[in-house]
Amino acid sequence: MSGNGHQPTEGGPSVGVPAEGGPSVGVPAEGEIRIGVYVCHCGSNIAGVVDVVEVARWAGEALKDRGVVIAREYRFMCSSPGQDLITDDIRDLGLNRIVVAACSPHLHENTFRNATARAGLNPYLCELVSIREQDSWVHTDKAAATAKAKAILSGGVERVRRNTPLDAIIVDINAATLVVGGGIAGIQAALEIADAGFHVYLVEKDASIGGHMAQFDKTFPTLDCAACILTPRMVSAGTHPNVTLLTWSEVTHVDGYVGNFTATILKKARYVDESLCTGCGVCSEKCPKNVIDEVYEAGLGYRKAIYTPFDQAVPRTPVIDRQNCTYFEKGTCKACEKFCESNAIRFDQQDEEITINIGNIILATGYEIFDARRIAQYGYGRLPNVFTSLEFERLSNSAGPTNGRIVLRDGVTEPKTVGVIHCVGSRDRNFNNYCSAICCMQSLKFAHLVKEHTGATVYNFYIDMRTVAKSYDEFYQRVMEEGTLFVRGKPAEVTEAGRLPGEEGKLIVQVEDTLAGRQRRIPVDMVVLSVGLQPRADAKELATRFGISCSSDGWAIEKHPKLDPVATMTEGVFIAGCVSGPKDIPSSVAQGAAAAARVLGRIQMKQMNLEPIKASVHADNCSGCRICNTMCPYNAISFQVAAGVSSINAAMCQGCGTCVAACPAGAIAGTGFSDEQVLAQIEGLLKVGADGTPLKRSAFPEAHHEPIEEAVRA
Amino acid sequence: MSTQAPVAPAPAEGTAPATTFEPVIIGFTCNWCSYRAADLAGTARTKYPPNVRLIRLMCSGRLDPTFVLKAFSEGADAVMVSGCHPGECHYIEQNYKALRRFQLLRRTIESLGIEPQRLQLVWASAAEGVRLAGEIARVTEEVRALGPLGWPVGNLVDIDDVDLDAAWQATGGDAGGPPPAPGGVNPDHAAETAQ
Amino acid sequence: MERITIDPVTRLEGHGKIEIFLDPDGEVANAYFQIPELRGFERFCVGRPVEEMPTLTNRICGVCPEAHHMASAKAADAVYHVDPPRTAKLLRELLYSAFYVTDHTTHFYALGGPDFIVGPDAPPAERNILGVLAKVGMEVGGQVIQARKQGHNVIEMIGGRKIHPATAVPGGMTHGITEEQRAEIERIGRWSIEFAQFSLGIFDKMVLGNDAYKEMILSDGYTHRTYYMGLVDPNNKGNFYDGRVSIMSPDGERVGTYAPAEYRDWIAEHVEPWTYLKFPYLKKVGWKGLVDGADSGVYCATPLSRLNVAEGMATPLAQAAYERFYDTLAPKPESGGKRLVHHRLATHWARLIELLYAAEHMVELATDPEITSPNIRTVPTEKPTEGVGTVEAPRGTLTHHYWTDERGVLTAVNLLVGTTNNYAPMAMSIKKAAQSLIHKGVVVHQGLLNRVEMAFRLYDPCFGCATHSFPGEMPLQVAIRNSDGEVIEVLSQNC
Amino acid sequence: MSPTAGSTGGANATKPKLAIFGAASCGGCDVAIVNIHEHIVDVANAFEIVLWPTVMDGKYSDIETMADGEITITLVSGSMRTDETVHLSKLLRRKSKFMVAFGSCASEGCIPGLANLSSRKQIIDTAFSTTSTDNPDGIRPIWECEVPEGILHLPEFEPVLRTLDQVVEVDYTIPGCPPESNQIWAALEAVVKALNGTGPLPPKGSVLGAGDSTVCDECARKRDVKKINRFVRIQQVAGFDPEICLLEQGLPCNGPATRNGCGALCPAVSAPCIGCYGAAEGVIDYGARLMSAYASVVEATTPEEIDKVLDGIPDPVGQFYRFSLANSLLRSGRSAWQNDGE
Repeated sequence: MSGNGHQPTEGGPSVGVPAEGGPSVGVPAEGEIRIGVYVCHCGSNIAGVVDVVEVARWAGEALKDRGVVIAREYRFMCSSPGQDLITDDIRDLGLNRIVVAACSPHLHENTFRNATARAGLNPYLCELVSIREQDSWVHTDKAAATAKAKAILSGGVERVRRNTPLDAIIVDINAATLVVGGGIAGIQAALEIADAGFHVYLVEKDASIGGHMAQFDKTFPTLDCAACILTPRMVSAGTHPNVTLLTWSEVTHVDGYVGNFTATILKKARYVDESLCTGCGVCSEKCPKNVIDEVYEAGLGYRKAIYTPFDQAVPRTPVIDRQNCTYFEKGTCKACEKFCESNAIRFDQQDEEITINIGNIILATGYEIFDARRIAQYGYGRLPNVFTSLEFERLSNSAGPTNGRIVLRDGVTEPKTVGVIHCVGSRDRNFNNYCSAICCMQSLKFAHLVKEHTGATVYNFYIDMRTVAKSYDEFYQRVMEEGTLFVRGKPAEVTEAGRLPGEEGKLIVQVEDTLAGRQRRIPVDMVVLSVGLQPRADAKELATRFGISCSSDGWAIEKHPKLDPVATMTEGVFIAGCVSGPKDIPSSVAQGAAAAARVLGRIQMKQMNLEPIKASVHADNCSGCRICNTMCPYNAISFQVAAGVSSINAAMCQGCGTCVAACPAGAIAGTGFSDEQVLAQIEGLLKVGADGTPLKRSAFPEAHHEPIEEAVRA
Repeated sequence: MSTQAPVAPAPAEGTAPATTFEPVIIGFTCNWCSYRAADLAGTARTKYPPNVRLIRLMCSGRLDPTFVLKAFSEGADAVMVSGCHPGECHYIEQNYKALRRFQLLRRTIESLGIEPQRLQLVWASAAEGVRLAGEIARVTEEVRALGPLGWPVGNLVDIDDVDLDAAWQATGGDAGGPPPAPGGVNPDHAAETAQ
Repeated sequence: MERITIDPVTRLEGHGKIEIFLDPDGEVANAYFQIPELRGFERFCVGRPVEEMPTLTNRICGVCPEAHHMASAKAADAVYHVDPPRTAKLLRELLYSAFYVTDHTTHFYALGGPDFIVGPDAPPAERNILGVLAKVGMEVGGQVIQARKQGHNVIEMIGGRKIHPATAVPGGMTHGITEEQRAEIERIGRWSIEFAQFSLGIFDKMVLGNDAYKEMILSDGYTHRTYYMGLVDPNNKGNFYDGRVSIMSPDGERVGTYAPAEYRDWIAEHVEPWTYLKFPYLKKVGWKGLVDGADSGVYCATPLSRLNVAEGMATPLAQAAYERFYDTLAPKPESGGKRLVHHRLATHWARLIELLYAAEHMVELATDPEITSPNIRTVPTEKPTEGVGTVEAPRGTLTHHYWTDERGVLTAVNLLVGTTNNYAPMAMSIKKAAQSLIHKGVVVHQGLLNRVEMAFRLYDPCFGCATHSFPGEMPLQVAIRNSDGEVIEVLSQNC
Repeated sequence: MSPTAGSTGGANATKPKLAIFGAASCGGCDVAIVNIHEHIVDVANAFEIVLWPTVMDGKYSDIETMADGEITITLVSGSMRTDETVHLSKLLRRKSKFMVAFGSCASEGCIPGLANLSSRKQIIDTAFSTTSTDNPDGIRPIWECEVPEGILHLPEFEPVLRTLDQVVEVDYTIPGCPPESNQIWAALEAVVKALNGTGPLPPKGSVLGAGDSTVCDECARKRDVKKINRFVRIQQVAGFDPEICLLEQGLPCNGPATRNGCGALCPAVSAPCIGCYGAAEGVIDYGARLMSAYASVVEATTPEEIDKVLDGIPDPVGQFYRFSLANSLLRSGRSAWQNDGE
């Protein structure tokens, strides 16, 4: 049903038929502005509250002197007959500006721009103003809503008068791609692109690719061995002809814009010549210096001063840990050099800088685990038998420090009772509000592994059990059937202060069992903290380096959280895996592939159109004051010393307009949202008062009477 | 009528007696956050007073203080500037520039006799439709309480009954006076002279 | 009642207008001199930071911005209780002396000169600078233009700009001068000394050599016995930039000498509803209306006044001219002891003596060893409060008085501006001129014009200062109306 | 200069007529014109000067009797402060082909435009109740004042000071307080050329005698990227590096927003540009531009830090609208129009 009982006449022009005087057909006179206004009912979505018929009538009459030649209302402007109204009028009435009053530009701006273009008019001469999301859907007072619709329309009309034809900016796409981060997401992305026949630079800061997944033993819910499924991928990444693997390396600087980036990569010295090293591993064997492995073994095991992080590492080439190498400390030893048959050791090797040109970038830099020490009452770091999930992964890993034996810190005793605490550092106002997504499943996996390896009693302390993905809940059922005990409640503390019989020598988990509705003290031998995921410490610097934005937490922000989850606001920079938030392995892999698909799409296009919403400097008006030079986070603004003026690289410009607003000389113009357009829209919006009548204005006071006669004569 | 019941209890809107002053407020929104928040409020049918009229900018960093002063000079009772939360700008850090300009502009309009509450800054992410609606309601009520600003009309050049063209002819001047500005003078907008 | 309106052409600018009312017998009943303009600096300077005042108050007057710049800077120094380095003071005074040279030169040749050199009865068409040049020769004209040009160059060298200088700030100056500039300024100074002497020569030859003029100078119509005001140094010698304000009674008695900050004990401003300009008067004597004599608080502050309050000039050549001035016009002292000249037309002569002093002083300053020192700023350390700054503007003693909050932002402003001092005397001169020339309703038109404009011009009125609106000099136009107020005749000429 | 022959006919009839008229002004503009020195003769040759009160004769009645548009060019300096100046500006507009807003007062209100921060009553009350004013009865000027002999008229003080273009249509603007003399001659020369057909007539609305950029363009100081973490007031430091941009040294210099043409005289003597040449080409509101520029380069992120830096500008409205308040978008403070005081 439409507003005020008006029945819209389907298709045909209802009101404001061509303004008398104005030519009914044909091309507009030079400079003449001829605007067509189209008010959408959106069924009853708009017409139910806004009197669209009245709005169209008003526009046809009140805005005639503002260039409105025709004003129509129609049931669904986005329908093809609706769009035809526009295209026909452009042809028949010689319209050169279009204003559609309907839904949000974010829905249908392109629809109407395309319709405009089909009729041979530049699409940017069409404006879509929202009288649905911003009016009919949020107001109930019909009169007020109709008045507001008139104001919004008036604003659109004034704005469109100042619109100028714009052409998309075209740039070439370099087919090479940079993937940052050698975890499973990055590896997946790299392989997808490489397999498609395009070159990839895969940069990893550690000595080997593989990421966190390489540290795991089993993966939920299928319990297949992480190494078994990951290693083949690592190897093909390491051997793929289209992949240049750059481990022990970091991206230090990025320049350029979509299709044409330049990245500077710091390749840290390994002190081993990769071209000669066979990866036999004898150097590590002979190295006399044992070092606690904080990274791969999570501090539970040892490595040598020259080492490959783990057996399946890719590449096999070891690195010398300069801080702990006896030679670098004392200038003697060189055991590795002595025993290396291929003479690959290079103590004099230096860091080197590599510069590469690429067209697109995929960031798959992953996450860090929450530092359990921050929750003192759980005693991690103080109570020896409190472990983190990562430590447990290593304990349970057959290739781990205990060869898969789950034991207490003493390295021998098997636990009889184990408590697994969920949501450590997650869903907690004091630390991270968000859910880390993987902890529930990982905790269930731990429970299962403890049972399997030790037969111990396992308690899982959880707030809510979240097992949302395929076969996840089945796994939950299975673990329950295996006899794991589930206590719903967030433990208040873990203590060794036993006071009841049976508590001495144990860790006591103090928890309110919210199902039983009582406080419980549960003695266990081992506590596993299922710590959450958090952004890498350097996430913010990373974001700045690549010109993307991240939330206050530090997770990278997607171009659209639902509709464009692997793209960012910066053209040509994509994200995959945990860099944008906690994810399990399947999602990370899916995102790696998705990002790769986006990049491949770009590569296939060879060229790309950029939105022509750009800023540009009028050199004649620029005084070279350099106020604008610090305005651009994308480094699109540079100062031309010779000419003494600033200039803007259109392709790098993202169109935010901050420099336009900052220029004290008014020398920077911004297309799409020019001063003229915005100021005109302000005027338009304020031509209509709250009651729909013209806004009432007073004049500045003036002297009461004209000067006396003799003053004039003399 | 919209097909479903309002999701939120309607604020003051409509309930106020006809005599109450209805402020007209201009709201500047950022394309990526607050404008989307407004869309979301709409999709969720979250009701708020109809007094705020929104203008979409790409970023709150685009906000030129000229826009705000223009709005006041054109009769707006208040101006609401909104953008992404600090640290969440889609253009990385531009909303900090908006914040600085806002702070300075607010000092200046205060010394011009405009109550600071007539210029408000609201952060709203794309997800905060309800928050935005609430802020609009709050600002509207604050301004309603302040009463109208009603800045007088400027730039009315009163040239009496003088017919300049006649004056030209009278003295053999070529009609029309000085040649028009390049690109054609746009009579109805001062900004046209820009560039 | 018949009314005569003497209506300046600058009526166009809303500047000054004279209304003469005749009684039924056609005798002058009263004459009103109105200043119909106000800009309100006292109001809108409130809220501004004190360091801006030297440039803001420049805009009070484009004819003597240097005077306001200096008075304001001195007031700002006082607000911060800071004493600028000696070099800064020297620079300010040097700029100020150069300004005096240009200003006095312009007035004598373009404005005052015509009366004497061309002659008061010459047709208006010739009574202007061109007429003067015709009389004294074109090359003098070149020198006049050069004097102005050079003066403005010095002002720009020190002040940054030819008009509305920018360099005086609380605690000193923003920038100094180079040795090259100093040398050039010294050269200009020496040139100016000769030019001043040459000008005095012209005055001797053309004016004092002409008995008719002498008679006119001494005539009663141009004589007022009022109090006199001016700045003097510790030796009671005249000074433009600094010193104490001294008051001389019409009888040659030194009524008192006070520090500028005490001005309110000595001066008050009377208000009339028919004009925008206030009438300053001596508080201790009191406001008796527009009358002269020892009982009336009316005083005058002009070159003549400054000579009258001073015991002499601080430079040798000017001192000699000073003595000659009094030997010629006031051989014997007043009862009070000091020799005084009350003949207003002698102001022109006094102005030339000041021109000579300014030129000599320029050279003194330009040759001071410290003038090029880089030490030109003292950074204030004390909390800003209140301060008064006074200089001698060419058209009278100029005082700026500021009050600030602890941030140095102005909370109140009082301005006592040069020309204002002479508002009352000018009004008196006008009335006197009218009375002496209008009898039984018969108006000696041309004479009236001449007399009135000459009465005016000697004060070199600058109502730009006074009302913060009246620029430069004041052309006159007399409209004579019959009793119905219709204009029956219009006479006009420039002063 | 010779006084005008009759304004109609005569030998001068063929020469274009020039009028120079000062409204509420300080006279600096007139002095600046005189300071074109020898060129003043060229002006006298090129034009028949029908009106220049502060320098030569002229009869108001002559203007009255002229035909509409008879004066070729009228230069108006000064602002619209009384009903009389408003009225006379309208008359001159009627009589002139080209109306030129000459100098800051006429084009943007200049320093006296700051009066628009107060009401007419506040301005007059202040002027007539200063500490040294002897005014026990609180006398104020009266537009029509009765004196024993009759009625005296004073032009009425306008509640809001206006610029020339807010009163009449203006063809050209020559900015500056005052305009630099070399620029004055350049502008007049252009018009002269146009009139005798040897040059193009500038488009209506043009700004003459100035550049299209801002003062930095002419400033010799070295400029780098701007990062301001503190604004200093000129008396707070002993001096500034003569080589480096004053704004970068923390001194609020208006150069970046102020139209060029003056030759950057003030920064050259370590004084900040105070903005007398007005806004750059196409800029609608000078103050808004400068505010935006300053704020953009302030190095602070929290409201508290930002405020701390901004405290270095104790008088924002004075800093940003020193010369241009009267022709800014808002034109005045609220009290100027809200409580006229009467």
